[in-house]
Amino acid sequence: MRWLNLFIMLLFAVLMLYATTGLPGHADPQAPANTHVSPTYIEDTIKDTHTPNVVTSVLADYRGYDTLGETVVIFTAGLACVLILMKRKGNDKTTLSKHHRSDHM
Amino acid sequence: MIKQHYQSIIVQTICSLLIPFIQLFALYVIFHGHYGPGGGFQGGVLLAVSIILQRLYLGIKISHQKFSPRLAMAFAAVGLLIYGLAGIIPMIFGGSFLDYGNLPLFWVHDAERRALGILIVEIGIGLGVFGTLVLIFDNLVGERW
Amino acid sequence: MVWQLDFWLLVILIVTAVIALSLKDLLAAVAALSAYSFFVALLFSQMGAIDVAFVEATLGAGISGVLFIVALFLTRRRSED
Amino acid sequence: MVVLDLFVSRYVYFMTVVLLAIGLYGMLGKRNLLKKLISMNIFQTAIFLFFIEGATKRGGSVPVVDELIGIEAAKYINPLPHVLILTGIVVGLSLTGVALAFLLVLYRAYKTLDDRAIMANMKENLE
Repeated sequence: MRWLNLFIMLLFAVLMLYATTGLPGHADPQAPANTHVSPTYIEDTIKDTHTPNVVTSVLADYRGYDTLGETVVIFTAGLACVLILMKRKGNDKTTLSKHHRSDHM
Repeated sequence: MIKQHYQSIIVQTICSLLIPFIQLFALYVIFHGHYGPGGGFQGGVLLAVSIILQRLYLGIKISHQKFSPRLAMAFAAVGLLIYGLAGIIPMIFGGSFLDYGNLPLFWVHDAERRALGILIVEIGIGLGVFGTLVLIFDNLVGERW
Repeated sequence: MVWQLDFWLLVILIVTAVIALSLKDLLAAVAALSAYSFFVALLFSQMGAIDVAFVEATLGAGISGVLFIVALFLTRRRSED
Repeated sequence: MVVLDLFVSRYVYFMTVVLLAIGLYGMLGKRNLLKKLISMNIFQTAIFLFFIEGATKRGGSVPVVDELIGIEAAKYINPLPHVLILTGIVVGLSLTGVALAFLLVLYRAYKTLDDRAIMANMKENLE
């Protein structure tokens, strides 16, 4: 079993090393990822949004729909944590009882 | 696990002095996200760090009286609601979804209106992340609330 | 963009990852994981991604370690492998 | 000489592949569930490193537009992978929280974190 794991790891590493030879080099300005849409973002951010930090303007304005889905995902993760761990002490008095309420800051 | 006070006067004093500064820095990070590194995610995480530090040095029982986990859940939901409203209100005023140029702030310039929309959205993200992280910590500790 | 700094930070990353996986004491493994996250944040800021470095330094090296240690105190500290 | 040239232009990718392999080995080979979670974090961080490495530019500055540098796109680093990774890190932490919650539930049910012991216990309960 241990040798099988090592073999899978080595196979994965060799495949990935072979794949890296087709990638663009270190810090190449003409790489396809650097020439597609990001020059538009950098050059238009002052004119469109008055926001010098390009990461913030892309995060909240140009790609705000993406971030909305992201916020929904982390809120769902918090709710899932509540629903998983509230279940174990539900037999005696219920955890959402009213007389235990103490939420004044 | 963490039920009583941490029995050291030095740790208590330093932590209670440190928490307001962490919260102030978190607010600075949220509101200064337009001009430097920062934004909603980082500021929300720093707010959550301040509450978790309070939970650690003050004990869970007393800290739950100061900041209840139910309040944290309300913060997370309100943050998500702020984000959703910042998306829906421009639709009412004739734009598309999440188009901050159509927010009803008629006295400012168009691009400045977009900057304000970004600020509103960052506040929503910060509250959401803050509430969610405090909620995960409270449920992992497993104290009844 | 000093490439020597890049290279040695990556070497430290690999060493820290191997340490975090090979320790039998899980609390020490979590501490090694926090150190790993901090070096990743250093590498991000060295590559120019300051926002990502900020969020990695607060989340990965801060809250992630706290959550792991809370789960560790409620379960068992020793590991067999 | 060709090999040295390849190494100099792609060493970050090579190291990232080594980190990915370490994380994959931990996820498959380690038997403790918390160790599996730690190696999942290592795997995830290696993917983030790959993305950030793809965003760098020679002679590029930090992506905050400054008056002294100008607004040419060639003088700033590509900001788009930063945004994707920024959201990815936060999702990764919430994923870790949910995984730790499942782990606590498993420990309360079986009193161990070893995956083979859990599997054997499950088989006994089935029969």
